[in-house]
Amino acid sequence: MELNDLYTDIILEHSQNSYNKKVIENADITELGHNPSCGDEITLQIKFDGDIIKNIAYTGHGCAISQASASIMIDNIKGKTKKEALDEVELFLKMIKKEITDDNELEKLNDAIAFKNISNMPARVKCAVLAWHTLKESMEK
Amino acid sequence: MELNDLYTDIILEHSQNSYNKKVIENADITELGHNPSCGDEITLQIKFDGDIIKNIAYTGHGCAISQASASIMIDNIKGKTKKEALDEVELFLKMIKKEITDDNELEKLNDAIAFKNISNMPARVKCAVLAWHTLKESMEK
Amino acid sequence: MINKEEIVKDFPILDRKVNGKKLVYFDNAATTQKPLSVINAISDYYKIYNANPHRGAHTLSVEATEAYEQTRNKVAKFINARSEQEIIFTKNTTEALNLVAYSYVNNNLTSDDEITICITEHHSNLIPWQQIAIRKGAKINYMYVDSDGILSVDEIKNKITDKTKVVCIAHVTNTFGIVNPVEEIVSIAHEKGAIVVIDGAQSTPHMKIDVQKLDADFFAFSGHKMLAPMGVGVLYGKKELLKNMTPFLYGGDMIEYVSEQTTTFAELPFKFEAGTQNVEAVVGLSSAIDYIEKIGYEYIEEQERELTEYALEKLNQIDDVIIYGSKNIENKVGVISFNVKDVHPHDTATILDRYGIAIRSGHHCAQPFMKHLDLNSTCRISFYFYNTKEEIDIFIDAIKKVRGHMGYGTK
Amino acid sequence: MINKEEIVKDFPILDRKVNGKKLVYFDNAATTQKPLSVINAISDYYKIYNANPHRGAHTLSVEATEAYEQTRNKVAKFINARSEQEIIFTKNTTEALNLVAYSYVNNNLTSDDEITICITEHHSNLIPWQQIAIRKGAKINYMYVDSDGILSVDEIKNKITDKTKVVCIAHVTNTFGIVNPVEEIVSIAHEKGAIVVIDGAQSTPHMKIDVQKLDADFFAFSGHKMLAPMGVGVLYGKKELLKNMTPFLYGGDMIEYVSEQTTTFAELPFKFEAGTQNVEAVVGLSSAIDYIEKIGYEYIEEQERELTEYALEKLNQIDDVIIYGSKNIENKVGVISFNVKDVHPHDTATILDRYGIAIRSGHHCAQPFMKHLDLNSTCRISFYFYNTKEEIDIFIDAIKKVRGHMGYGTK
Ligand SMILES: Cc1ncc(COP(=O)(O)O)c(C=O)c1O
Ligand SMILES: Cc1ncc(COP(=O)(O)O)c(C=O)c1O
Repeated sequence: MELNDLYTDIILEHSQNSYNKKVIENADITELGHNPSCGDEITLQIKFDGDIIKNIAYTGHGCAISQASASIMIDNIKGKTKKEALDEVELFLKMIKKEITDDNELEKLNDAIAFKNISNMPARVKCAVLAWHTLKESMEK
Repeated sequence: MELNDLYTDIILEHSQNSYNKKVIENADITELGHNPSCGDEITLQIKFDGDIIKNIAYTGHGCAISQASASIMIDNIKGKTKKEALDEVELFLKMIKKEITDDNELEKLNDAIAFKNISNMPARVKCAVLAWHTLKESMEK
Repeated sequence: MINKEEIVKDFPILDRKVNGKKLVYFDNAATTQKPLSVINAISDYYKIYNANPHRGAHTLSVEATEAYEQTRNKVAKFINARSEQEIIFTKNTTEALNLVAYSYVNNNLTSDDEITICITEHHSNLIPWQQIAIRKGAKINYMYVDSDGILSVDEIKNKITDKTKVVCIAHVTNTFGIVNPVEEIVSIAHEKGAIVVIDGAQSTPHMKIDVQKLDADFFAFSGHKMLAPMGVGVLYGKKELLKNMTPFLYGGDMIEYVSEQTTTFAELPFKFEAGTQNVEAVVGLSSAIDYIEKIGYEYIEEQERELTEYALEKLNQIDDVIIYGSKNIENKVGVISFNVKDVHPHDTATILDRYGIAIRSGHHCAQPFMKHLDLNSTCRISFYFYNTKEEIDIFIDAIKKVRGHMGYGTK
Repeated sequence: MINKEEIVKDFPILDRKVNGKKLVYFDNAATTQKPLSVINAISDYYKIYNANPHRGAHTLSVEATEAYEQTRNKVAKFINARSEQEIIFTKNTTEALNLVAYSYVNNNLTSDDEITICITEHHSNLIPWQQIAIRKGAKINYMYVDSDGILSVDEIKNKITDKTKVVCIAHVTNTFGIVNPVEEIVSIAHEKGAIVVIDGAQSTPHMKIDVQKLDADFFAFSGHKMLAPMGVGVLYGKKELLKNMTPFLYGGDMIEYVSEQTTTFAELPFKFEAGTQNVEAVVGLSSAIDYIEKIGYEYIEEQERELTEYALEKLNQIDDVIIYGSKNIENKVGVISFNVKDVHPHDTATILDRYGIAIRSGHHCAQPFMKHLDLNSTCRISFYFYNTKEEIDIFIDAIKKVRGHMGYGTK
């Protein structure tokens, strides 16, 4: 994997000063996710409107991969229902594990397809999935 | 080292039904010595007449080397003074460690010279010195 | 068909001369020899991808981590654990058993409770429980065996009581090679609400292990007794139990958050693996498992049965040899304890060594068992699949000369 | 004069390509690479004399025992212990420190007592003491350092009190490579009647250790950080202390007499070595010490000083690199912590890895210290004598490209 395929423009853009990195007032859910081995931390905040994810944002610190992944995930699921969001998390995790490789199926992941080949960099897989796991945990509670 | 040089006639004789293997009534000292790693045990009993080792015997169990060494030691020191006995123990240990190799010096060890080359069999050194260490411990108390 | 000559060639040490004679290695219960594939796996590790695992983003560290974690996975499958989270790497069986004593029993035993163990246990599966019983003021119950080393179901039922919290038992004994009725023990113990710790040091090298079928709560074994390098052991534990246990060794890599006054710990299995782990030995264990799976347990069991039958038959024909323990081959691995009449086992071992034959003599780390059978010390031979009948012939010839060397009859 | 090219050739892994580039290994504080002589010592062990030590009368066992015990002797001389009875083999530094916690501190600490440690400690020299303090209800006192990582004598005097029973301190820190004033700490601690545990994991590979001169009560280090195989560590302890300690791991080989209800334990050092020991790794440690003594600490220190000076100078010239910790070369080994501005250390490590360069990133198992300095994560390079200035040049070139890859300035 070349560095340019890892640190793509999309990933770099989302990792630097993302508009999704902020605090939400009166959030319904606040969930902390972290990778103890490397110290990355992400706090997701979600505000619902009924079953719809009305607003979602993150704070925290970590590498470009974990930060960009959080921001791209937020773009993807904002405005969706819980069920739709969880389906998308599953799809993302299956892409990472190479259980789904068909581009047509992956299309709905939009920019998150940028992480498709992260399994070629085993040390960074944890960074890419941090936000998605955190979202899943927060909704399954 | 050939087996015949280890299991010499002298050693075999002393190791089988030695006349020194018995219990002494009213012993002044009873001292247990053992090799935990192999389970050999020897109990020395000594009866003094003033400073003189009037009677000494052993009981216990162990390999031919440890049994013969005990019996030969007893032959050597019976009737000697404490000091003479301890000197002989030192001489014996120095022979084992190859610190003294001169046959003239070693002459007074009599039959115990049979153990001279035991250091060529590191696994058996502990067996050869058990009785002598036990004697030393008993007298230094 | 597997070719024995080819197998023997896989083990470089078997080519060695000892005292001018070809080495006959019959001390496999103490530690086994290593095939070239394992030795090369170690060298390759240090020549190609040695690094501290779990800690680095760099390639060597990633490769070392993968090799380490893939072996965990392989071990889980090898003993049929539900999940690789149930596999903890230790330095040997002894550490694995002590981990259970410190991290489980220490927190789950009161002075009203009892620990039940068998009198045949190896010191490593005896002293940890004895000492914790002393510390807690709890009672330690011994299950006794008959003179053949056989443990009866009645004895098991008598000694596992309503107060028993922990039962510790060797799957196979290291003295006589007896296969204990562990499935019965587990079912009786579980009925009484006790957990069972199985010491698999002498079974795992010789028979297919299925921890789920055994329903073991904990199961421990050592790599070095099954072709792997020294320095790696395995503790299997049921996830529910491991999860609730306090850590054992504290240090790097087993943590989540550390602050000045408190620490939270990592998930299973990392919670129990503190400090730099022995990746080399784990890599070697992986290669050892490959070797065992290549030749298969069927071959291993068949070879050992043949060797044991042959050796028992030949030894039986010598008047001055006393064999200890059950001779029932159905219930036994390739371990035989014996003595030569009038000759102390250390002398027998020394004499055999002069003929190039490596056997074990002594109390075999089982003093209470020896006392129970009124034995001081015995000789022990133990086979692995690479041993041959020709080696047994050499051994039998030498055994016949032992008494002669000790001055009985002619030399 | 020692030829650097020859030395580099001794380490087969340094010939390896990573991502198409020559490997530049700057993660030596995590673990060092191994010379061929050590790798061969391991192979030879398994090819020629592998056996369970201390247990057999046969030749292989005698040879394994001799190799093991001669290494103990060599280690005692290497760190100038009074006697080889003061040398205990463990699996790593972490186990050595836990041994002291379980077997000494556990029996010598009450809720009135205090343990003093430094905020810079590696988790392995922090959590064992923190957890035992929690268990005992004792207080744990932190000595703080300045932003350069330097511990002042005033701070030492303030934090070692009349209540302090144990002081734990790294000889050299793994984050900034600072040499702590251990002799001062020992003398202040001893005045107050406290014992001192020195974590020598990061000092022993780089400087001549004299435990008598340090007057350390306990001193621990790992083989794998000084050319030796994984799986062996050393705990040095003063004989008077070790003698009175309870054992740690219970099992085979550490006993005298075992009966059903009680056990008496073996003499030092065997009391602390339960189960089958890792003879292979000990044999490798012996070969590693030979290598170090052959090239000499003078050469090691000189090389590391030159490399560190050179790297600091070059890094200093790059505007976007922030260097942490004291740059005073007199007080420091070859460890440099830094960050590239705006770039997370993991990204820096990943980018450098693409250039074949292995560095470490993260909290370096020192979370409380990172918090103390308000750092989340840093990059760390650490040298050993086989590193070269050419490697530093490659590293510096790559560092200059890091920000470009992350979209700052031109790629
Ligand atoms: C200062 C320090 N102490 C202790 C340790 C722990 O050593 P090990 O992981 O070999 O147990 C390390 C290395 O990881 C260290 O750098
Ligand atoms: C039955 C049994 N349990 C436990 C052990 C201890 O294994 P290790 O010495 O590898 O810790 C052994 C071997 O020595 C054994 O035979």
